Amino acid sequence: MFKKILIANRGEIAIRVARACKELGICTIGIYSTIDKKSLHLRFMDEIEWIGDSPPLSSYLNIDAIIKAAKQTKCDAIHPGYGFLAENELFAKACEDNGITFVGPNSNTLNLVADKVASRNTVKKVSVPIIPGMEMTCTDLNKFKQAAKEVGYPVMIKASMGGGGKGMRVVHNEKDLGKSIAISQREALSSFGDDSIYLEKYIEQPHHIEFQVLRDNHGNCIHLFERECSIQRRHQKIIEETPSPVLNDKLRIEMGEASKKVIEASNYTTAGTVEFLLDKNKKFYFLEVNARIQVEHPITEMITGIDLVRQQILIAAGEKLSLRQEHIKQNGHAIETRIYAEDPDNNFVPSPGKILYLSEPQGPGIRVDSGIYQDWNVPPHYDPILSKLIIWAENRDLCIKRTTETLKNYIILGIKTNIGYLKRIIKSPSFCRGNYDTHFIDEHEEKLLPKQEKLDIALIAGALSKQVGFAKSAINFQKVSTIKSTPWQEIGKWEICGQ
Amino acid sequence: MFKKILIANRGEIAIRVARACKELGICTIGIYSTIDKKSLHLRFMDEIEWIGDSPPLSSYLNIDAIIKAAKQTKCDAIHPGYGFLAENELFAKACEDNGITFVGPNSNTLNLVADKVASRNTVKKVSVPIIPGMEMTCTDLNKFKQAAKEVGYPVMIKASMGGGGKGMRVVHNEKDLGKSIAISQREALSSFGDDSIYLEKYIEQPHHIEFQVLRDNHGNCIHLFERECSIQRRHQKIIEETPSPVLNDKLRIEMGEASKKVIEASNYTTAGTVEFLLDKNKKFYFLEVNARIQVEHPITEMITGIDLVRQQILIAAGEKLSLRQEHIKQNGHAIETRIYAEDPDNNFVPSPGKILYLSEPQGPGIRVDSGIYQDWNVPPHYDPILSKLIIWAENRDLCIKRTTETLKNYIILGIKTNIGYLKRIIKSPSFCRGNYDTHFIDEHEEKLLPKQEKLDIALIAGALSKQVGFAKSAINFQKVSTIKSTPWQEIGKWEICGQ
Amino acid sequence: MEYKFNFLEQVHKINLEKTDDLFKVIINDKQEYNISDVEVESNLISFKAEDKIYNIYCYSDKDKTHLSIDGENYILEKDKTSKTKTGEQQKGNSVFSPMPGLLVKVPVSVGDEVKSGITLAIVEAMKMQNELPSPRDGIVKKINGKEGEQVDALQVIVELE
Amino acid sequence: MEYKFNFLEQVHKINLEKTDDLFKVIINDKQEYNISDVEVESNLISFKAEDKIYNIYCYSDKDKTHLSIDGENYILEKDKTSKTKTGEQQKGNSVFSPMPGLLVKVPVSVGDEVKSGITLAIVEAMKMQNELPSPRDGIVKKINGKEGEQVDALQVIVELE
Repeated sequence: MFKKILIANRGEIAIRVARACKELGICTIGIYSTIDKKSLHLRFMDEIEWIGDSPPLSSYLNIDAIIKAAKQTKCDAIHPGYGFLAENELFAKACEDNGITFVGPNSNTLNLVADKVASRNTVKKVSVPIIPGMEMTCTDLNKFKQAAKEVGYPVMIKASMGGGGKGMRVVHNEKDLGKSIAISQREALSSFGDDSIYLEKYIEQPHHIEFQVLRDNHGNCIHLFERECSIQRRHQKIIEETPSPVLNDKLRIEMGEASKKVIEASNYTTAGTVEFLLDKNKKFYFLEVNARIQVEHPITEMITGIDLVRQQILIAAGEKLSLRQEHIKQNGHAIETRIYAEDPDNNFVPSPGKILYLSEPQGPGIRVDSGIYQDWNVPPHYDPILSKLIIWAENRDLCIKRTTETLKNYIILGIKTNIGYLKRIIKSPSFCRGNYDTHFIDEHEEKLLPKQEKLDIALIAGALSKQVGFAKSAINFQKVSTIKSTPWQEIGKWEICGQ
Repeated sequence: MFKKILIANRGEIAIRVARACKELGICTIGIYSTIDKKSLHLRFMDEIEWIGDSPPLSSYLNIDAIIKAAKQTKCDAIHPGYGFLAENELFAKACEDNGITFVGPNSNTLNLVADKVASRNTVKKVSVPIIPGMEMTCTDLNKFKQAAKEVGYPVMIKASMGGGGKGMRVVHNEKDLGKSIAISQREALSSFGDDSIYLEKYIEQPHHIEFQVLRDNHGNCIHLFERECSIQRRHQKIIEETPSPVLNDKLRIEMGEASKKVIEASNYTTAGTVEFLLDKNKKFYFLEVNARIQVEHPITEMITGIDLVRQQILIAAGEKLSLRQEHIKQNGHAIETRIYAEDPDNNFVPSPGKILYLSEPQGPGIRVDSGIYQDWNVPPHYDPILSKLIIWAENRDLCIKRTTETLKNYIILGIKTNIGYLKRIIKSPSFCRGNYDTHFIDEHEEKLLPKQEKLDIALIAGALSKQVGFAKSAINFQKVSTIKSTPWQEIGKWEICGQ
Repeated sequence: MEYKFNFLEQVHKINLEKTDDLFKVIINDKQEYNISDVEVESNLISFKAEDKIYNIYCYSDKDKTHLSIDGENYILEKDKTSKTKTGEQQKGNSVFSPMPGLLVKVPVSVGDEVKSGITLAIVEAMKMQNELPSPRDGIVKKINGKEGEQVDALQVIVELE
Repeated sequence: MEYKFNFLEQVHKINLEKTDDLFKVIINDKQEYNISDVEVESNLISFKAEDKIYNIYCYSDKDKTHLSIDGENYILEKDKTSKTKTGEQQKGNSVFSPMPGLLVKVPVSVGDEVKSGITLAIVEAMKMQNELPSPRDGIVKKINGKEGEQVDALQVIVELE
């Protein structure tokens, strides 16, 4: 087993990985950019290394600096988390060249699955259905035009190294193609350090359903069932659940087996995700392989009881998978809501800044994977994800109720967040019925606007807080002497001063 | 289903019950004593009622006041939680007389299971082994002496209405009997509002193992496996785990079936616990029925996935149990550690007072059932339980590691707690091997003392905090202008001032 | 006692009157509420309004009161009766960044004639690019900031003549 | 800079000397440490001591510094070099309650002759009864507090002659 792992990430996922390492007795090396000097993830590390200035390209995308830090601290492995360099073959290659184990598939496999065209050809061979599209990534507008014509509009432009909706654009006609390509390229470069993009037929009204797979270096492969990820805004998942409300057992088995075929055909190892689109006729298409641990991995952990990060590390260390397909069961229901620093009531403008008050929920069935703390300044340089709320319950109805109640008790003051927005989605009749596809957000845009129903109450609370804040400053001069025998009561008890 | 439930308790269990109610769409009525005006549990209630002064006898043990509150708020049911009036037949009777459903067994059953002698006779009839002891509760010292002689010293004195170690005393010889009886009576009265006590043969080196049972009004009965509760201090459980490291499958099935027999013979309904002692020869004895939801119920919830409080309410409402014995499985491992406001390094003196800083852990496999918040004053009038840390993991080893790491990240400053002490127990070789009985605490007293290994580090941190605290007050006068473009950074960033 | 708050560009007036254990509240001279059982504990304010209990998390700083009610946040701003310059600018003569971030692109130059709605600047924050459109037809008067530089929230990037 | 703390009745002296980015620390004139990478963020203080990182939660009030290190709490008290009266009392002439609670029983009366170790008072807090033993043989001089009353932490209950 590894002795030391460098965790090449920040925020909640760096903490998640650190936990798994500690439970395996592995020392954790954390890295940070200048602005992340006081970030929460560093508190979970045995050693920390500064790797560059705040912009991602200088730090978390800086392969040289990260490899240098790993060598300096004598790490035997690097866990890349998600985003940043997680699926970057150059990074995996740099690890390999320096004798450091990359916790993920090797650089050849990364290359194969990143090359969506090669990947498609591989998948085709094992008879898994694919979406029609371009046969290579390129920058030539004319080739894009031609490919779009062949598959027919609307089409989807995607970042080759992409994920999380970054660099993705739907294009409805040739006129918009050039502009969308430019934007996609810029976003792809800034998000993944690589501006390759490609084009694919756009499937309308689809469900986005993905399967979690584990495969070891010895050829053992299992899937851990699906995640329904159709609640997306601008191709960015924001709510995921498992089991999917639209799969039946037959389809579930078919898609699970297809996932394993894809993974095996790519000679993929460690943890990976096979993404599918499911159309309204319940026909599924292979979309892509996500060669990393995913943001939404916890819902799979909740219903299978398998620690995916632990498995990922065990496999990277060369161990044989001890799990067998027949032992993996779906137990209960899980929903993840992603808490973002953004303002849903104002076109989702990012909202970095200081967290003035924080109270995270806790209790039965509640898991919070968080990267924040009260008084911390959320920096503007990175992804707006603050934390993930993962709820488990015996069944979907209960899970929805529990998620709703829990979101009400997730308090972040100081910056704008999407908590209220998430609550409105979860409570919407379509979501409750399990009747939604990837267009849910667009179709419900109006209904998801804040109602400000409690504005009067807010105004009353605001006024009272001012009034009482005034009284509060007077508390030092006011002795409470009635309950003499309990001194702490004197400190804590005070009443609203009369006018 | 009920419309409104009054929750006749405080702290974490009141919150636990409120969550279950909300998920069932039931309105929650909270009660509070004078000193509990700002307690956390009130934040989870739809309505709140003051029921008396701070001492328990005036408030949480005040049957009239509670019934009055329930009638005033038009509740159709009362959930008693644990402790206080949870197993008080007079309280259950008062509910029945006022047309309010008591969420628990009816007063006749409570009377039967509270009367440990009648209970023993019932159990005898269905061929479940019992511990030899007195045939009735009484206050006559001579009868105690006689009974003690018959079963032989050491003997155990117990509160009839007891639980949680309150009122329990081991007596090794006749000389100490009188004094112990007096203490037990006082504690029993103050804890349960009833001073009946009785005597039983004391089984040496036993494991305390209990089985969770659910039974509906229609005669359907299931057990949800065991909880190992042998880590006790003064007969007060402090750490519980499931599965028990000492049971094998055969014994587990035998004891599970015995539990159901006991519950059925007592015509017991809702959720109950059948407690056994298991001696060193793996022979088990019926101890008593706990006619309430127990402090340690969450570990059963973690490994079975069944929400026990929800089931308890459903059954009280007359619903049929939808769970079948064959569907209940033990999945993974769970450990609960009880966080108390007490000073383990100073003879476990209670430590009420103000919580100056609080950071509760969170993440995969971590559940915190908490009744506290930062800045709250823990009152001296009630049980010192602050919260419960419940950890789930795939297996016992991992669960122990996760518990250890999580306790390290459970920060409560201002009052003394047993967190360090719990960590020392969990890390001890005997606990890790699963090799312990109810004498663990006594036998390891020396080893569990704090080592103060990090005293130098504490002194350094203390000195640095003073030094830096000085610098901190100067921050208002110091403008940080280097990174002009990120205003929040100016607020958050500051450096140690030079000397 | 009278309080004024700004919420979503509207001013709201709250009148608080204390009588024994009750507060009588009048909002915008219309809506009346009877408030009782007011409790405050560090960041929680709780009260009963028309028989319903509210537990509201609250943080007040100099200019803003941040509130969380049942999962929905409200930010009440101190009413500054005189209209802010920013508000003016937003409507007419300039484009500013709604949040701090990286100025990715300014596709116009001083002197350019621009149409309403055309992109005057692209700002990136938290990996999302935001195109800032021109509020009206006009001519570019001044550009503040260079591509690749950080910009503040509310910093004016392009001014129109 | 020199700091003194009282921990478990012992005084500890800490010398802090700052040189560039390092602190040189000497504890009780003996143990030396080199401390680097000191960071403070609200209630967390972190530093590197001899190549190991420590993240320590910390709350300081007037008299005490509360610390949590790897799950173990340390309370450092401000050193008050003159011995407190309480300390004296504990050793000799009286019995006091170690915590706030309910005075359940005082089984002695003024003028009673008592032996060392005999119970002078029973105080109940958080449902646990604590018997307070006489520190020595003596005669009861004064009893403060009645059965059934609340008592403060460190309140003297029984004084001996």
